[in-house]
Amino acid sequence: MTRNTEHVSEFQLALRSFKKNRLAVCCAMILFIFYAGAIFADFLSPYSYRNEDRNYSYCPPTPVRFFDEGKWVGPYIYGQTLTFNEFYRRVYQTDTTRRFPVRLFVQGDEYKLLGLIPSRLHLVGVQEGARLYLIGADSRGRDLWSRILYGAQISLSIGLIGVLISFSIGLIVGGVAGFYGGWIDNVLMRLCEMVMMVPGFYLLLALRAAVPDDFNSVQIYFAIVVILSFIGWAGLARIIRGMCLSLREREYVLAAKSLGLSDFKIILRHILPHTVSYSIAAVMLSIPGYILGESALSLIGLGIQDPYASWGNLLSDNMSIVRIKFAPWILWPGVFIFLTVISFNIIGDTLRDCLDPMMKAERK
Amino acid sequence: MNPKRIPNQPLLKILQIPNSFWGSLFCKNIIGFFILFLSWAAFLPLSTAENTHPFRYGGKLVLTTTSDPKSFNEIIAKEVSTSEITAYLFEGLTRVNAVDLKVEPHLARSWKISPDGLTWIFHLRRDVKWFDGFQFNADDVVFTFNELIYNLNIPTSSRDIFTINGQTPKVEKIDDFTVKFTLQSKFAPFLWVMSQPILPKHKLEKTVTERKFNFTWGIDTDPREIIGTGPYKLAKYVPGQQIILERNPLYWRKSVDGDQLPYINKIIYLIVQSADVELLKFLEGSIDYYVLRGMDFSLLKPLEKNDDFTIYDMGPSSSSNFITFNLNPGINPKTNKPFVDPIKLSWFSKLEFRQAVAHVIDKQKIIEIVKNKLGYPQSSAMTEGAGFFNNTNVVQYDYDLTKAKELLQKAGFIDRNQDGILEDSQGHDIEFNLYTNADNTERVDIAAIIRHDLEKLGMKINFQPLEFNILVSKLNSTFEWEAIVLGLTGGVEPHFGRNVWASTGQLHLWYPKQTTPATSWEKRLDEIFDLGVQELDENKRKVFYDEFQAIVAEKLPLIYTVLSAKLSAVRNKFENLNPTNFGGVFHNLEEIYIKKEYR
Amino acid sequence: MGRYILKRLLVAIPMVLGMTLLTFILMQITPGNFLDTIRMDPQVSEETIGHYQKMYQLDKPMFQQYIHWVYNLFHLEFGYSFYFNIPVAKVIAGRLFNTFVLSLASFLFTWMIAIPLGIWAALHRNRWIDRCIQFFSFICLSLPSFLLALVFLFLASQTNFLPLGGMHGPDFENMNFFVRSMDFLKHLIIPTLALSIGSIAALQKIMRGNMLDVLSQQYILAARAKGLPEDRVIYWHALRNAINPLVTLLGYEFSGLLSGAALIEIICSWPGLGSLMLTAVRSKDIYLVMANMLMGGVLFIIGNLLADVLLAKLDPRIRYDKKH
Amino acid sequence: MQDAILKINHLTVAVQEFNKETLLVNDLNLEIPRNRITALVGSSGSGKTTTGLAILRLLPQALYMKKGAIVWEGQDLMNLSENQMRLMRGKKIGMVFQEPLNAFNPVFTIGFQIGEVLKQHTTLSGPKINDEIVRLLTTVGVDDPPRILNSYPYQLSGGLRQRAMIAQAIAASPSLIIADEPTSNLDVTLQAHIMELFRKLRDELKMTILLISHDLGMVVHLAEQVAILANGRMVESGETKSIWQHPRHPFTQQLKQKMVI
Repeated sequence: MTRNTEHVSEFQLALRSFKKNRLAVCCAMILFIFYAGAIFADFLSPYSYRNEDRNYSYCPPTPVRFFDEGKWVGPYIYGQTLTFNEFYRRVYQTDTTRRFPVRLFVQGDEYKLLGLIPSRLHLVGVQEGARLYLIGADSRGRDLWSRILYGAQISLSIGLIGVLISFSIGLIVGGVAGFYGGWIDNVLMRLCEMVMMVPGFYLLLALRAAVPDDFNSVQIYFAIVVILSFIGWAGLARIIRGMCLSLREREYVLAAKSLGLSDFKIILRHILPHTVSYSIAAVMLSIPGYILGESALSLIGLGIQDPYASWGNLLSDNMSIVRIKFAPWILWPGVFIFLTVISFNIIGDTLRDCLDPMMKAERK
Repeated sequence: MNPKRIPNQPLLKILQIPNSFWGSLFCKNIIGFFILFLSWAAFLPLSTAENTHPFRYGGKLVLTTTSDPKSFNEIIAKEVSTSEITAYLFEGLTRVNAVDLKVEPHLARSWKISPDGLTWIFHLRRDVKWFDGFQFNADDVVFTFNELIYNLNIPTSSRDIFTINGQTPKVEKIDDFTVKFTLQSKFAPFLWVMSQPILPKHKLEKTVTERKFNFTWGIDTDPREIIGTGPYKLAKYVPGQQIILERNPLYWRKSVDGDQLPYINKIIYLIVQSADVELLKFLEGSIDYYVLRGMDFSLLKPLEKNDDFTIYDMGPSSSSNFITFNLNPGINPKTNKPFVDPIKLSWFSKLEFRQAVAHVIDKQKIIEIVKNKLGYPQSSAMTEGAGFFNNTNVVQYDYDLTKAKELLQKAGFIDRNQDGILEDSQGHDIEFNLYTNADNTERVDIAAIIRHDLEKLGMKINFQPLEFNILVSKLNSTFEWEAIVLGLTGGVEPHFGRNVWASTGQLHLWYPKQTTPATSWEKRLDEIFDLGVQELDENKRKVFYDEFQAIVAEKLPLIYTVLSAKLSAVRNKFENLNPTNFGGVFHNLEEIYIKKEYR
Repeated sequence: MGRYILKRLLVAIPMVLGMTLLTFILMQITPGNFLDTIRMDPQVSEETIGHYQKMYQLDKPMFQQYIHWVYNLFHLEFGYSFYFNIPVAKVIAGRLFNTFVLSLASFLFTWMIAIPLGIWAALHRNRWIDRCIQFFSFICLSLPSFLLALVFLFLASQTNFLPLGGMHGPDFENMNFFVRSMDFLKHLIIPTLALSIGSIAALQKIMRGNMLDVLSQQYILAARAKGLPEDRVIYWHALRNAINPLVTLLGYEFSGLLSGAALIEIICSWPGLGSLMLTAVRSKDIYLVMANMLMGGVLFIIGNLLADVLLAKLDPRIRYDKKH
Repeated sequence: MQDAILKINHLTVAVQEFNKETLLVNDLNLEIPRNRITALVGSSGSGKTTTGLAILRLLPQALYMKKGAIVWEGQDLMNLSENQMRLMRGKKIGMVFQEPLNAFNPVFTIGFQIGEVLKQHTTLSGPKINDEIVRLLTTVGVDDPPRILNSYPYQLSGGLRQRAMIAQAIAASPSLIIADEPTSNLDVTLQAHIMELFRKLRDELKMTILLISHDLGMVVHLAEQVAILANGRMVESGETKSIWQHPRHPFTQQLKQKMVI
């Protein structure tokens, strides 16, 4: 896509002012770490997301010790057994008779790294006989830390793919409506209004219920992404259409028309690039909507199904005050959701401020 | 079978008022009220003449429900949210005593049965009045049956209960207070089903003639229009918030020591959809009763003393959880493909396969993990709560992986290529789908534990929790499923399970609506259910139903897992409480009164 | 202007009907229907389910049911709710006021705090107070509202200062009017807070952005050059222009007035249309869902129309009679 | 030199960008004679508009006065309190902007915006204000004042808007008018009219005008005195005729050629 050089330098300018904002940079770091964690989830997590052991249900985080009577022995943990006190509350007794060393690069559950390379290598692990729970276990004794890493694969990608779909639809519909105007514009805009008219949540429910029942969990995942993006595109289309309407009268667009370029090329090459600055900021600000959308769906049981993990269904499985009182570590997925959402918000906002001058140039 | 903690109320215990009680806001109102009450009682003459214990009257009971009632029309609406309320408003000719599970007289003073067991004569009480003062008599009974229950353009499940192999009993009025029921075939649980509530003829006759009955007594009706004979009448319904019931001053029943019942003035049902909010309300003291989930026990038990409430354990609940395999050999007419892959059908039909699965269900561990140790293993079809008809000596399957492997080996399921997955004699890997309903988190956990153990056995399971609607359409219309973990609400009267156990029943889950019984033991079950219902002698009936439970335990069409414990926490403000497994805590609500200091 | 409004309304009718058709098709093609729960009750026989089917006209082909519904629509007959067996209009009427009050409360609470906060933040741009408002609003923006509601309820239970959900105290009918309204307001606090915190943060950010945009315009400099006092420059010249883009938001908020927030209503057991709609959609109570969608659609049209008319009043540059 | 209404001594204005300070106006000294038109000419970015804004103490936030004084009738404006300075704006010094469409508030009528100045700085009220606005509009050559009075800025043509802007500037009969490129957005014929209007303001209303422009040729017929600015420094100043006949500074010659072609 050819873009006039003057434009590129503005991006560099925007990048420079983005770097100036320390808060935005540290949010970018957080997101980078999360996405890296998601990609290498299989390797980083001590157990696979399906590995369960019912003798460790709601087992608290296992304390990792380094010293044994003052001597440095290297990281190790003790075995734990589940007992119930007189109020039938889970109490874990640690038997200090045997030590289980915590080793790095251990052979563990089998997986396919990035879906391609089969391997059994895990960053950290403990051999049989004891279970290492860095931040505790869920009701079926599955390691919450591993499931958060796997959940990141779903929750973080839902946002990206969803935004990709809804923005491509939004840009095309907005571009076409803005460029052609007339009855096409009218029809497309009424269609947008129709989609915006339905309260998002109920459209979500109705569409989710329309998903055929024999879908396996990955298909359900894509169905949820498509549904969430189906709700998102209408708002964007209207704004892009507004911008295109004003861009259409620009001289260079008329010049391009006179040169006989096809309408579609004109839209793609000359009009839409100018909406890029607005779109980048809008993209960042709408990703949280998808992540929160997925967790709302999980709360009412329509999100990602067991045994797969997503931050939404991890949080909503235990959304009860009694659980939180006795096993507070199950709130960790909520913390990760919050950090991701706030990072996207801050980055999106800073981007909008940095790209502002360019947008003003667009708008004049 | 009585619960562990019947509260003995020595006088001393009443005076032991816990200290946190004094500080709470609740108590400040009570002291103010108490002084007011003393001054009031001193001057006012007693309201009704012959009450011997005036101080027992008054006070209110605050309960919760999760959803709005569907309507107040007991014939049309049978959901729990509705029947919970209509149970106070309407009464039947007979009533089941919740303590000894025997049928006892209610609106009918007494009854007589003809020698051939087909004709029943009921003598009605003469002292029963409707809320609006009209006299209750035989016309109301005849109207309820002939005009409402047997009326074909009123869809009601009551008609199914009274349809005994295709015919409904004839109902005739002998005189104002006597009614004759003539059956075409003997029906043992007849007295049991005669607890069917009777509705007022003078109030509803017009709506039936104008064909408007299906839409009468909906939630938009003025509470004063709802007329019944029960201990409480409807005072106010605020959509989405609360239902208030008031004491029926004309109620006919007297207590053992001559008091006009009921004692409690007002019952308030708060509509609270979130279980957590309900728990917080109970801890805060604004509601008097809370049904415990498994995990709540460890939170509430320590607070029992200073928060002034008691937790009653009423034994196992009657709603079962089981795993069942699809044995339906039929062909799907739309796709003319078999409902179940014939190879898998051959596995599921082998008894050893099902027995092996039964041995893999670790009931103790499930109770511990899923029910927080508050649950009971289930092995026979009639639960312990069914009392008389519960047959305990049926085949038991203890958790034993090696025994399970032996059974599978005997049936030809061996892991020939050592890939960790068993193959059948033709060499197909044992792999099937396992479904359950996603919204019941406890059942999802049970299914996951079973799946984990089956995989240890060498079977590959695709576990998939589904939306409830989708699951039901698979069970009832498409029949395309292989294994399902599901549950059904049990009961005390075995005949009510006929739709599940008779081969023609539409809830005969593993192979519903069979034209002819597919197996010999299903044929035997049909006979048992036909004979059992005719046998009027309780002990002879028990022989039939014991055999039924033995067959089910042996042939394992449904492989039972665990039952949860019925636990409720009740504020220490009531006297005469007598919690039972069948009736729960407030089955004798008319006789329960509130201690003075709590009113 | 009148001609424009008429044209907009005429266009709206096919749109609203199109939307209800979309919902109707979605409800019908999905597996399972209202009678599933009854099917699972062991004591209900096949032909009784057939009777229920006939009573709810579920046995008729899909399009006939829709045409029948639209035909009734013109007689202002919205059909019967399967669950409640009474006209759908009555079911909705019972809860309309509750959702209206909650949405109105959260709307007023949001706008009355977000607008001044936005202006104030814009005027003190990049000072520490502005930075801390921005950071705090990021946090509020990222907290899911259902989590907030649960936290508030938990705090309320510990401090029993605020009631735990619901709309009234237990025996509210024998309170006098004043005590009853105080009690009602106390119940209103938690759901309103949970609903508004997120939108306050969002609206404040928009207001601040608009205000900064306007303050950098030439006519503000000109107003100062005319020697006008600072307050007049800010609250007359700047604010008058910064408010305009928010009017379209006003239209959108108006349409949300009656759709209610399902999750908050469930958690705070607030008997509104949101929770009613959620159970209706899940139990496939078709005509109750359709009526709700219809009302949501009509309000959306009216809301946007009002916003456009108001915008034309506020901003003379926008004229609707001439072609765009 | 007749007595000067305004003396600018060593005016220096700077801006802080990426921890680097750049000077927009560097040590400017200028005296504006009473009842004369003084032209401040320079290419864009030469600091001429900044000087105008500095006089009214309306510099944008990022800019600040490093040093220098602006003496008005013997008093340094820098020492005035914000309130005292505010009273000066509009009453003593009026300003005309380059692009009237942006300088008028789009949502208020012309009448309202001019009326504001009168309400603020004069004791007129009620119908008298309207009459005064009509009078002002006629003085600036508007032929149908009542229509203009009730119309919005976007409804007027470029020329009319500029005349309304000038009417607003002279509403409180200030002594000095600062006109920042008043004509650069207009076509040639309108430019002549506006120039004619400024001449009328000087001669009939005895006003002093500081004319900021980049077009030397246009101001040469009007301004008695001219000062040439190049990137913040004053390179040349004096009588217009002497500067025009033999410009000393190469930059001024350049400006002259540009005008000739």
